[in-house]
Amino acid sequence: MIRVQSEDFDLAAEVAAMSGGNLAIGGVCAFVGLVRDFADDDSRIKAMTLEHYPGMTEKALAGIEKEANQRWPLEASLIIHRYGRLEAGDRIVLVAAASAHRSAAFDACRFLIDWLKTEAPFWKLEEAASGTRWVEAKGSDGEVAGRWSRKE
Amino acid sequence: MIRVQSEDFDLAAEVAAMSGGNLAIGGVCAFVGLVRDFADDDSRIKAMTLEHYPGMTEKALAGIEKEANQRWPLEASLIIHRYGRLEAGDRIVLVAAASAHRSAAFDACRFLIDWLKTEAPFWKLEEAASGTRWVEAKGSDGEVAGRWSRKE
Amino acid sequence: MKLVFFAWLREKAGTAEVEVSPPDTVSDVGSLIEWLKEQGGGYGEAFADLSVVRVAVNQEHVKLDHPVKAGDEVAFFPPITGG
Amino acid sequence: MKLVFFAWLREKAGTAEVEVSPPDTVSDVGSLIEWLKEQGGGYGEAFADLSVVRVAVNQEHVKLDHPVKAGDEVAFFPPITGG
Repeated sequence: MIRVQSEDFDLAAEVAAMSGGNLAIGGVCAFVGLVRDFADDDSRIKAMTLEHYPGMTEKALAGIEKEANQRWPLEASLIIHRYGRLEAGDRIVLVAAASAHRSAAFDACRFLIDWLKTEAPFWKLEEAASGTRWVEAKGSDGEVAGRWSRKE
Repeated sequence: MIRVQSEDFDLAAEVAAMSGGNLAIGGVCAFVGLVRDFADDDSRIKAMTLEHYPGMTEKALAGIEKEANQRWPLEASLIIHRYGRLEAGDRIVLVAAASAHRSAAFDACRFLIDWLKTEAPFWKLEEAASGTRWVEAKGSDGEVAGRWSRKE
Repeated sequence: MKLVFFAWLREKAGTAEVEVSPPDTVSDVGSLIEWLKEQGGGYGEAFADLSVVRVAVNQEHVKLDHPVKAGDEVAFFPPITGG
Repeated sequence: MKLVFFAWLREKAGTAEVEVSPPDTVSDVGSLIEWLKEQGGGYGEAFADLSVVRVAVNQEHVKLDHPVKAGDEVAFFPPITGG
């Protein structure tokens, strides 16, 4: 399941809703991304605003989730990404994968967040004491996602 | 933090308690292990009883957590393992790691569960229709944990 | 053809969304960008460094040689920074 | 010396915990096991296949050549299956 929303989410409720009642699940791996209070250059951050591309965001997330389910034997998967203004400490994103075996759950969960970071159209505008600034993409995100590329 | 308990746990509350207020955390990776309704040989399982070695269990878990914190720059880590009788669908274990960066959170979380599976003294007694049976260790768990061995 | 802009590309272009009717010589994303720069406004600044411009046509990531035609939704944005 | 047994080793040994005073010839885990087998009871069956027996001395995983002495807590159990 994918969801794009401005509201916060409850980790336990979301994981329970995703996996509840499926007794084939042996493990759930979940990753929660949070707003840190410092930028990549170590300057202080009070808050940020996440802009996204409605329509394409949902399409990209659904595509990433589908790809994960094709690569691993998952019993359930979940992507929730927030948009709008978020303060330091707030939750930004939740990705989770459930499988009979922990290895698939871990690998799929990591794939979901790695790919989301290069495929899903979100942009962060940071609020520092000196003003606002668009976050620059990290080259390392592309490299990390590249690791998952299929060898055709 | 480590905890060995018979009671269930709430994923969201535990992760919030572990990471709450630490604004240096950019990501939390959590893994929850659940009781499946089938055994490794595909026979049906109704429930299981987890026996452990009080004293050594806490010592082993504390050692695993300490090792993870030495290997990765973690802001917080958590291991909760239950014992006693658990039914299919019940939560068995929660491991979680929080870091400024997602890569450390993922790697440390996986290390925690991989090592726990070969170091922490727990034994599962499965209840099938045909009676009870001690679960046999999987050779693959030792191999997986072996991947983490330090090259001296 | 509908153009949409996000993040600092939206700020530099001075618009979030605009309908355009480029001439027939505009056949792909690259020639669309060249044509937009000729139209003036904030487009020159928005497209000054194409190494930091990403493009989607009909909500799929594409490269500069991807064809564009009437009716398409073409989006311009910086490298993404979500998650 | 305190011996503790877990899982099917506890069931086969017929005891969860027992105090023993082995002779001085028992210097390591291996010789302790041999001595226990000579004592009869369920120990023969418990230690029939040492490839599936794991040992901890004072709550640390050890091998069969690990020394044991008076006052130690020696635990016998199958390969662990937690998590």
